[in-house]
Amino acid sequence: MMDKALSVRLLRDMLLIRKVEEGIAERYPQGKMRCPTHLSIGQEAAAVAVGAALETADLAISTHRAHAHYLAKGGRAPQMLAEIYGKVTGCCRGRGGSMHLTDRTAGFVGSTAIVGNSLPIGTGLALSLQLKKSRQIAAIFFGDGCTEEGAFYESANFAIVRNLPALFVCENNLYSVYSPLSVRQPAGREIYKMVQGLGMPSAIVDGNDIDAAYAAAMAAIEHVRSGKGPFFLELTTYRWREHCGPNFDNDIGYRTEEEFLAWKARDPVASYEARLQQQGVPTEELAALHTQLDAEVLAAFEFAETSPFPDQSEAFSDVYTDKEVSPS
Amino acid sequence: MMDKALSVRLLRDMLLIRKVEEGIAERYPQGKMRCPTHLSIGQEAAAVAVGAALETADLAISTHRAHAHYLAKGGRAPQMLAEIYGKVTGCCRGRGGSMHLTDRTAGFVGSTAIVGNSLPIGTGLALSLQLKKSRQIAAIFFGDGCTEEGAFYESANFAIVRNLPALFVCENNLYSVYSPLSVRQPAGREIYKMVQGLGMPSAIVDGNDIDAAYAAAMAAIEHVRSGKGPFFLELTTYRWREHCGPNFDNDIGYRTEEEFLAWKARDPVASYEARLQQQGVPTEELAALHTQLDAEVLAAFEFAETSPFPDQSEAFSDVYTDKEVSPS
Amino acid sequence: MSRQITFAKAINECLHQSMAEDPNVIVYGLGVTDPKSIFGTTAGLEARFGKERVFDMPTAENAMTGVAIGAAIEGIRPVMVHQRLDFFLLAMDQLVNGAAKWRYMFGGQDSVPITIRLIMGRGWGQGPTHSQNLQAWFAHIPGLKVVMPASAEDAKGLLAASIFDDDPVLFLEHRWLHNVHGDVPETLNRTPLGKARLVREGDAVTIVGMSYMTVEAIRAADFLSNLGIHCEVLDLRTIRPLDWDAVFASVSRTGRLLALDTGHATGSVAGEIVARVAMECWGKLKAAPQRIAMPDFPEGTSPALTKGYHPRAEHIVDAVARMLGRTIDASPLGAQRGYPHDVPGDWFNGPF
Amino acid sequence: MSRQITFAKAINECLHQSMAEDPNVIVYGLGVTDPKSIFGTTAGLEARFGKERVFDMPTAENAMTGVAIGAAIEGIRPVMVHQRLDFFLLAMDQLVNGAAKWRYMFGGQDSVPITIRLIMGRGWGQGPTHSQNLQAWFAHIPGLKVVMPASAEDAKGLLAASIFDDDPVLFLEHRWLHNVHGDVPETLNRTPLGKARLVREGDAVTIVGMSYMTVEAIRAADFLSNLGIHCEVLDLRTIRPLDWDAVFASVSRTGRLLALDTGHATGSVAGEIVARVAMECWGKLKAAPQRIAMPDFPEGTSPALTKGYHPRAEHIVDAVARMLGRTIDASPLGAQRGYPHDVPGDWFNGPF
Ligand SMILES: Cc1ncc(C[n+]2csc(CCOP(=O)(O)OP(=O)(O)O)c2C)c(N)n1
Ligand SMILES: Cc1ncc(C[n+]2csc(CCOP(=O)(O)OP(=O)(O)O)c2C)c(N)n1
Ligand SMILES: [Mg+2]
Ligand SMILES: [Mg+2]
Repeated sequence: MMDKALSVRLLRDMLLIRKVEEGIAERYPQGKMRCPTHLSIGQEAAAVAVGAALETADLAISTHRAHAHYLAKGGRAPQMLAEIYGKVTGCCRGRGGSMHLTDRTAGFVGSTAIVGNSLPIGTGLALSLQLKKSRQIAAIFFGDGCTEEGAFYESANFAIVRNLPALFVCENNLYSVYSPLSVRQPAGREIYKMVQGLGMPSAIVDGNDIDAAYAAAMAAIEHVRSGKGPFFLELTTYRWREHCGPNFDNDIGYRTEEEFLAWKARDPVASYEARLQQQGVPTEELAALHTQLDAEVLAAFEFAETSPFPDQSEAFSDVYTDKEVSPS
Repeated sequence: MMDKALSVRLLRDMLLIRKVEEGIAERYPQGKMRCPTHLSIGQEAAAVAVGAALETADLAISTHRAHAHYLAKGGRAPQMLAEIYGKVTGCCRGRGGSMHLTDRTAGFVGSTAIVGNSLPIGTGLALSLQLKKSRQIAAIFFGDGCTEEGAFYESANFAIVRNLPALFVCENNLYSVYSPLSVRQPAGREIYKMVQGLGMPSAIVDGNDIDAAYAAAMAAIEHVRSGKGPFFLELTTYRWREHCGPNFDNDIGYRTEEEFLAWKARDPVASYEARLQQQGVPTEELAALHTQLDAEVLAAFEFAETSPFPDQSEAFSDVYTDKEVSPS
Repeated sequence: MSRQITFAKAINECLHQSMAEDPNVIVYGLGVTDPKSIFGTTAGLEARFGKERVFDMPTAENAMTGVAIGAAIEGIRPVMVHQRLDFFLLAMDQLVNGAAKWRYMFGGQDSVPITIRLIMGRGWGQGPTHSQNLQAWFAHIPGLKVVMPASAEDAKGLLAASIFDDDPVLFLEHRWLHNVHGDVPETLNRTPLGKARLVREGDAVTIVGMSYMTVEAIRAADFLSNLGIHCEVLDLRTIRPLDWDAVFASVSRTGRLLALDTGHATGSVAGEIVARVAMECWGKLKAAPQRIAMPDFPEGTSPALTKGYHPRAEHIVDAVARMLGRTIDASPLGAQRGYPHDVPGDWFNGPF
Repeated sequence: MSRQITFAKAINECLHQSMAEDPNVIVYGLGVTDPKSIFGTTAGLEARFGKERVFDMPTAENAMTGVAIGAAIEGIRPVMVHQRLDFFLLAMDQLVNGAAKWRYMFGGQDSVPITIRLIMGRGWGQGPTHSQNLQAWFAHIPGLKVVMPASAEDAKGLLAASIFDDDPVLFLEHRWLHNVHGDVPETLNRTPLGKARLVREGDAVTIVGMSYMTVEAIRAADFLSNLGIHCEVLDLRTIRPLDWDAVFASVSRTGRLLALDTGHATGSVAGEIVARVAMECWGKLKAAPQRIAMPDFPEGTSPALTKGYHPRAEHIVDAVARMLGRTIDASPLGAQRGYPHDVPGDWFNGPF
């Protein structure tokens, strides 16, 4: 067993994500969260492994599916939920919604909604850190589909050429929306090996096994932080629910119920909780953790639901930094 | 020695390119060829190896540096020169200039002036051939710099996924304008190996050795034509003159005179001519070839110089196929 | 024969019939073969026409546009689709340096008959990068054609014309139109590109609309009509080529122009229309020409931010009233709508 | 103190001084460190400021734009340069979905202080894809600033303002201006973005220019001045923000507008200016507003095709004459030019 405090922290972070997202799934049909929302349920270990291995001062950036990365990096749940509810207390004051999260206090710089779009930006974060001779690194979270964009290739190439402190974190969940890898990438491709071919060291790890993933993330981060340049970490995992929205959709035909069940049996959160229990973490401690997190999550939803909406005038500001500039 | 007729044909094609381009270099300072012009002098073998190995019905597409590819594929020299002179008899009626060449009778579809731009288009040509169940293939010529564009990566990926009959022909001449590989690509990268990592079979060959290059091209084309999918052929070579324009520029500081001289000593054309002579091709036959080509090239320049310019009204047509459509 | 079907169904039908008519028509794009089939518009195509002609693709918008160009040069008629216009920004090199210029640049010998379907989102949290209406960009580029249907019938007829047009066509589908019903002929007819549709006749003001703004224009015109104010509503259908003759003729009759746009005001197509009318119909104008377009701000995600953001029929009525120097209470128009401001109707419940 | 230097030299000087002033300023782009140093504009930077702050890059325009955004968010002020605007079409996703919207989209907390220098070619065989002037695109996007200097002095002052501006700025350099000389202050002053420059005062017609078209406007105005016709020439300097107050004020004085543009007419910035003036200055206009811009065709490569393609001072004189109902022979203007039509002057002998 790893250090117990660490293990409990990892479990806690995964549980927080799970509970927040189950909370979203439960409430989404109420129609109060009016924005496209991509849940990471089933993928929590990948996010937490990297998020926990990073330091708070490290920077991170992500994609449309960013809740888990934001929370794992230390982003505040109430502000995230308020954002999804479109409230002025949201991390973007309601301007961005679920796909645009930011918490600068936690080093979570942002997430964007265009596939591949945040990869060059994350690479630029790394460039700024290098220029400032900082020991911080920049972590760039993305999915398997992102690696099909030219932006990925160009970012990776530049990061290698300039030896940037960038950690590329690829969560391979086998699908891009409803499209399997087979219609998008060469048969038999192993993404992390392809990246080695580009000249970037890489590794692959079971993204549903938090201990293994955390160890891999620590090694990857150590590589990057020590000035050896960028590193690519692929984490295999699986999204349980539909691409966008709260439902299960194994019935609509793009994947099988069996495939889903096989992955669900490898629930990264429940399996880890069971492992910790086995390894001697007292049941009461775990129960207390649940109670505490449930309260925290409930309070976060409460915050989001009761926060005010932005004033309509907020639709018409902040396009330019200089307030004097007339936007038209 | 290869088949003699073939060898003489290869020499002839290289000599034609060399003579045409030396002719351009000589006349360029007169200011009558008023468009950016990128010469391939020093790189003829790479173009001819592939051009000669392709069938006329095969399609080809290229970049800003396209003269050699156009001629090697069988494009007509007079129409190319007329295009460079901006004449209405040019292959694009003067609209495109040196960077936009086309000769559909020779299967040379086009060349474009934006780095990487013609790669996806060539991939689309291959898609059309596959859809038509044709035995033709599409050859895509480009430089080492092009492989830095996301468009290259995306094209290669799609060509592999759909098993397209596309031959990717990369002339690695070490530079992109005045930029050496070191500021653009990871140290130690071997482009053809990187491409294998993407999942496309590839090979590398000395692009200044026409026999070796031709054999490699034949093997690559056989692979593609037989339905095994795309292939990537890297040819190492060197451009003698400045990136754009007629002059030598080893003095300006981005590369050394020694480097240039070492490559010049490996002149693909002169060395091949010497080899053929050694191998018994009669001196008179070679002399006759020169005489004939000189006359051909002179006639081509004559054609270009004496052809009329397009009427000014041609600036204002052909934006839409449908002549009824008002363009504004 | 015609019957009532939706805009989305009309597109689907057009694709089926076009593919049946011409074996060179192919359809591809992210999700065209998935269970959601691009809001139903590509349903059944793969099953009927096979995996060679109908296929999903890598997330690689730039190269896949070039692939369409290359195939088109060699006789294929690709129809590519993007679930949001915003994604297509990755492909501007291929579109503008390639497709738009190919024919001109190579001396007029090859055509590039591609059709690119772009869906434009609005409301319900689409937010800054899933809601852009950049038709002004495309309309600025010589060599491109830009189609913006407003009705189910036009969706079918204009898409057919686009697919069989020999030049690159951007076919812009407003997401708020996919469920609009209309009389659509069962046969595959090609509605000519470049001919506007006179939707309402009138003498008061010429209202020029496109895509979803035509729907709002009709609501406004019908409301005004009940008050005895008859506006002419012209649905542009295509914004390049744009039917200037129809615009000028109408303005010559009414003496007043109100140009609508689904895009940001500054640099909008509506602005171009105002400019041309000012330049060409100077002597005929009785009042300053006007336009109504989206604000010069991104669309926010929160419903609170879209509430006052999009101009609607009420604003059109207000503008017409101002141009005529009258006072009209347009508020009943807003009150009529029985669903939230951020959806096109009851049928839409997110997420895309 | 000021002295005569070229536009290109002014840019170089501005980069040197800006980098010296602020260690967060970095400069990169294809060729910035090569012997030609982007027409001399980046000369000496690498030697003086080092390889970390001044560097060449892979041919990867899209990602490299995102790199600038990321660095800018974290306090760097990147200056990126492209030898042709046309190459930058690869980066529209990063520009429009990223840079332009970042501040708005993330609730106003982070700024993106990037400056992107784009050079626009013309004539001497630049052809369809090395000659585009797409300022209308950029000016249509909320969140972007668009700068188009016309003089050496402004090249320096506006570039300084751009670099130290906290928002994304597109700095458009017309290739025909790089050798223009002007009085340029030695010190680094920031010329405010959004303030037009009154270049000639007059009462006949307001001529609004930008970038190279201001040069032609001045030629025309001076020619007309000799005939007793005094036009007001307004150099916009920046087209977003655009100094509407100055435009409206001038048109209010003259009652006549001639808007010039270096881009294609349809959907041009000049069109937007015509539209706004028609909407806002209706009562002040004495004649239909007019515009002169590039034709709605790509620029051909052959000198024969560019001969009648670009509007010049003669055409401005003709338009002014028409607006005033006079007949003026503008041909002396053409005859004055002692060099071919496809170059800006004797100094230019290709290829770029
Ligand atoms: C450029 C672009 N193309 C398409 C989309 C639509 N889209 C949104 S999410 C997504 C899937 C991306 O898959 P992946 O990167 O594997 O992430 P996952 O959803 O599996 O986490 C797609 C295609 C988009 N947002 N941007
Ligand atoms: C997108 C784009 N970026 C930059 C340029 C400028 N440019 C023209 S040719 C060239 C060099 C390309 O190098 P490579 O592909 O190796 O071809 P080579 O010139 O060596 O044959 C560059 C950068 C361009 N035309 N297009
Ligand atoms: Mg995925
Ligand atoms: Mg090269």
